[in-house]
Amino acid sequence: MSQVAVGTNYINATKGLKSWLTTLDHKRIGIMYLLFIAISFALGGFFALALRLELLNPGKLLFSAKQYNQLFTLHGAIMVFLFIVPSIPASIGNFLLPLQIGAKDVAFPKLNLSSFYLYLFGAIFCVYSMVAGAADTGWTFYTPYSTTTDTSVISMTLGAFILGFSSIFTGINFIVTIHKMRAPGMSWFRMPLMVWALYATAIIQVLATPVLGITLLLLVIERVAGIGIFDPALGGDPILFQHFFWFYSHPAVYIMILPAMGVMSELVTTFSKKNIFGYKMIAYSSLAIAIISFLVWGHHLFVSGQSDYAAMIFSLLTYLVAIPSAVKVFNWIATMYKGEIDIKAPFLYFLAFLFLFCIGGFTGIMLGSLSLDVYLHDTYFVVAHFHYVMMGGTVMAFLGGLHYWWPKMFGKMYSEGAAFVAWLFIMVGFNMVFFTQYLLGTKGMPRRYYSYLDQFQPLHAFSTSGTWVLTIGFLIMAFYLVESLLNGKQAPDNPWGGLTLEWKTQSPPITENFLDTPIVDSDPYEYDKVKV
Amino acid sequence: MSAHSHLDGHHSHFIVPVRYYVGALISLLVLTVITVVVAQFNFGSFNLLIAMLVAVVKAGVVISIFMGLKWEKGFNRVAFLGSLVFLFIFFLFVFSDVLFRSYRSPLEATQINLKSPVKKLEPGSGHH
Amino acid sequence: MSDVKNHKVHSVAHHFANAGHEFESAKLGMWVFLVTEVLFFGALFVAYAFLRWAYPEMFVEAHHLLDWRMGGLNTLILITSSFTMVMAVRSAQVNQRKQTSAYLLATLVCAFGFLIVKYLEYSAKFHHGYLPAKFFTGQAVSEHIHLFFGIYFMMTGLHGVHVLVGIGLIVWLLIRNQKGDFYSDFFTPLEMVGLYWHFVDLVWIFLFPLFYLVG
Amino acid sequence: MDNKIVNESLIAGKGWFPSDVSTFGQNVDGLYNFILWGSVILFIGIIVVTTLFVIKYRKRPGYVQPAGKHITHHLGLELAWTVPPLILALFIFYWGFTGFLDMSVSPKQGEEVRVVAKKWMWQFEYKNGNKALSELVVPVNTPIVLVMNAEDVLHSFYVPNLRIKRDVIPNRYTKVWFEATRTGNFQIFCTEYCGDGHSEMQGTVRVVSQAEYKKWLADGGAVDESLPLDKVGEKVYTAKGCVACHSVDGSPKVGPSWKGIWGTTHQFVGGGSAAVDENYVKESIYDPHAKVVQGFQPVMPSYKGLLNDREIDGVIAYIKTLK
Repeated sequence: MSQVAVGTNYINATKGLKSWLTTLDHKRIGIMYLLFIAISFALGGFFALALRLELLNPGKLLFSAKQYNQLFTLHGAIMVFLFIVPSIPASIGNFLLPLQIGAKDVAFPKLNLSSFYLYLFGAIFCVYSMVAGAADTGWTFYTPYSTTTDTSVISMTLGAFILGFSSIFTGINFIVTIHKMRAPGMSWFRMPLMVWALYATAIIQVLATPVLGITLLLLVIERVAGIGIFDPALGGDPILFQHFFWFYSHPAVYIMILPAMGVMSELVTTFSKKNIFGYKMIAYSSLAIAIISFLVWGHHLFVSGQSDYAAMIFSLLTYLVAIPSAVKVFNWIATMYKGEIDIKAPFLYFLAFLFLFCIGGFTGIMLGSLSLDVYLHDTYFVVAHFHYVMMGGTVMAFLGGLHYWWPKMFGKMYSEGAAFVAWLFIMVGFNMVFFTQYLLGTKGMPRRYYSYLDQFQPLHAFSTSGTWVLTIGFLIMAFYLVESLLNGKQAPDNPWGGLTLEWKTQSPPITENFLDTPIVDSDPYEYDKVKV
Repeated sequence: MSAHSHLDGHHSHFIVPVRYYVGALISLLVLTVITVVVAQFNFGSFNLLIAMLVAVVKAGVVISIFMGLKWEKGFNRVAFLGSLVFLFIFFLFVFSDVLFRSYRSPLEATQINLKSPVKKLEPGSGHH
Repeated sequence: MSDVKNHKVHSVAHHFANAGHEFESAKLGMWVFLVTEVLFFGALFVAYAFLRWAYPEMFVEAHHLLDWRMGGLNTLILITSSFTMVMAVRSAQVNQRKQTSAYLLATLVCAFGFLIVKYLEYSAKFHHGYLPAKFFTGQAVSEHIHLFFGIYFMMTGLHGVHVLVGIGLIVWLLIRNQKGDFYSDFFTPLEMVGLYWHFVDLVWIFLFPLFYLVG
Repeated sequence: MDNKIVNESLIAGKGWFPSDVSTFGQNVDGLYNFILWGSVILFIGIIVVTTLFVIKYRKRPGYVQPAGKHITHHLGLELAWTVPPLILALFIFYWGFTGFLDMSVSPKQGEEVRVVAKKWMWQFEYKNGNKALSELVVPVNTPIVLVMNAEDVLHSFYVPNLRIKRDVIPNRYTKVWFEATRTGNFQIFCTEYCGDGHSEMQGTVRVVSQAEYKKWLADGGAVDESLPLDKVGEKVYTAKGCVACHSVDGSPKVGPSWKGIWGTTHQFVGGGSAAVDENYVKESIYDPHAKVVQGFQPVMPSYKGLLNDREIDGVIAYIKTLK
């Protein structure tokens, strides 16, 4: 048993900047990630605002074509590598995983801290690329454009390469933590579904990210020495690059969405006060998604000139990966049945996720079908689709999780009223921006266009105006969250009536997480047996 | 309650007898010699097959004896062998594309009646 | 038979239940790390397979430019080093500290031997201009031969970097062993580096025939 | 994007998509509508059920959560929402796959046209040696096979009204085929990101009658002799792709604007300067890299063999008019 003075927690246990920079506490590392992920999101969002502004009219408004290309490259690369891939696992996941399984820390705390510093180190490369003639390749770095353009591709690629290792080390840490650090009695099927989701995510991180690493390394050396594997001028094959790239980047989509689905499972049970419907189905579907996600990357290459056989296989398998996702959605809805639904801010984001992710999913079915994809590929339809899944899915879940665990992280409550207003702005703004882009895509508007035909202007202008509404929503959120840190009401240990282990310790938790190692003797969501 | 069997405090390591290691060393050295000798003869496309077979056997020896996977249990095995499965998937799907796309097909080139669009590398000139 | 008299007693990190728990966790972590390494090198093998498939005649021509005796020698060196490495771990398991150091030293000698041979090979290629396309000045005995040397330098170079990292790790082990850190109840770092070193050996076992033997 | 040939509006069309003039549209548009309406029905179902649950079971004064053990699984229900979606998905796969096969397998009797894509223009070459830039002239109701490759980076050939798209790759040929079902002008886009001029890399498919096509093939698509020179130049400016990189309103694009440059002096990369006159313009068209204006990249391809003398005279005359 640990001896802890009353009022001590992981935040005030030790003081000073140095105590944070050298901390091995998973909670502090999670919070530091959170800070830098928020900064990255703001930066990526700023670029998005700028490039949408440029698209207000056809032709030049503020930026040249080259600057516009750099803007969308930076927006994509920052949002993917610095924000969304680490968003839920590295920040919320780091904070939460040991708490949810009743452990004192992750298995390798020093590795965890080095992951964080690798993240910072990679971020520095990306920022350097930004000031030293930003890359204009798009975040996909397709060859041979990326091997021939004169912008600073190498620093951006090296940045992504290093960020990849940060992600790999987080994945290794989580796998070992989940295998070896569970509290007594916490069998695999007593783990919260968030832990299952993080586990499935970690599997993908460990298996897919090395291939991205080698791909980016090959690209760097291609530029430096001309290895020629991806360069058609030297006898190489640009389609091979696309295979390499998407072998990581398609599973990476599930690195982004799986933890989000984990958050959803937590939110729906807690705010419906209901045991989850289909626990095993949800747990297994996470694993199924993780594995099948490796078999579908070729659906990014339907018109690229890959063989028709490959296209056929990839399309077929793409439909198989859609099923487990659909199963999860149905399970969440069934969970609400006969519950006691408390519509608080986190639950609002649950609803937002459900609404937006379904739209993203249905349009994904269109893109997965071969003949239809030929028409829609590389149009705004694709842009809208992945923003609905990534932003409408992952970001909404991230915000839901942030609001849900905020009291646990900081011991402070935020204003529910302000949260509702921000949510409203975000929902309206998001749909203004991106639903419009579905329409643009069906009309045949190609993506990554600096200028466009006059007839597309009304839709583009409407989409751009939506970005401002969206921005207002995020500004309100930033304001009330910071406000809560300063003047927020003290949070109780369990403000929402959650049953998982993190709610059984104080808010914020002590450095060692629990006074005594918890002993688990029940399933995670037995709301019918336990009354909170 | 298998989840917390690590809490029972028991800690002992299985020590592998030296003869395993010596045996592995000898077989690896012998296999290396075999693969080198075989490569001196031309068996056509079988050369690759033989070389790869020998390499796989050697890899098996290193993995099971030196790395001790033979005595390893449960997940460590699944993890490592699983990685090979995923690597195979990568290989298989990439080749499901390249093998069937008539890449640089001579037939196609004559149909279209065009020279290869690849620039020839001049001897001694280097590229770019 | 134990020559360990006053080793340091290893203290288990606070979040583990006991030394066994700690060891098993570290080992699982190492295996998962090796999984990432398999995919890391594996992707390069896929690239190799692609090039070989696309330019089969060029590979036959090009592989004659490599010296199989050098590659073969390096194979024997690495296999031996794998053996000495595993013996170093075993010696620690039975509390033979001096033997552990001796075996580690032998491994180190092998590693340097490997790099010296590699250096000789590389300098010959540099001399003849057999390099990736941007620096290729050699005689183009076959069209696209720069691709062969591109992938050759990429794969053996990355492998060489792994050897270098391994050397650093083994030196670190030697120092710790001299300080008396390892004994029958604690040899986790030895075991981990050992796994890593065998993996480096494993990669070479495939690189050798693919580049030096079958063109 | 002024001064472009006005292509048939992409917005026009009965459904969501632009009007269909292809043989693939039935499959593609039908599939789109099927998935769309199926999704709308399912989506409304999901939203209605969710809304009902949220209203009916929301926490409120006087509401008591139904007691009893919670249902945590129901095999029938789980099968019901797993198996039918799977069957539906496989059906959709099959539908898309058959359509895709039609697109991939080009008919043997098709009329072949070579397409070369480069930054940032489309070049078409016919069997009889005719060359055209940015404008693909094809006969109606005839299968056309495009054999494409790129000279620099990846591009993608996209004609929305024809429902076709295919990447164009250096070091390899890709093929795409279509059969236009009526005459008209239709928009070509490049849809694989290719750099600064990506969004300007456009063109037109001009579908004409068989008779008109034969005539066009015979006279090599020459510009009408009766046109005055500056009008010839204006036509060349849009039809041959100059518009992708040179503006006529003074704003710099990939290349210098043409507005008001006549008679001025251009400063070149690496020193030197020259007045913009007839010889300079002609040299810039034939050998663009000989003199590169400061602040621009040497990216323009040579138009040697692509423009005849009258067309070059036309361009010169046209530039003179841009004050």
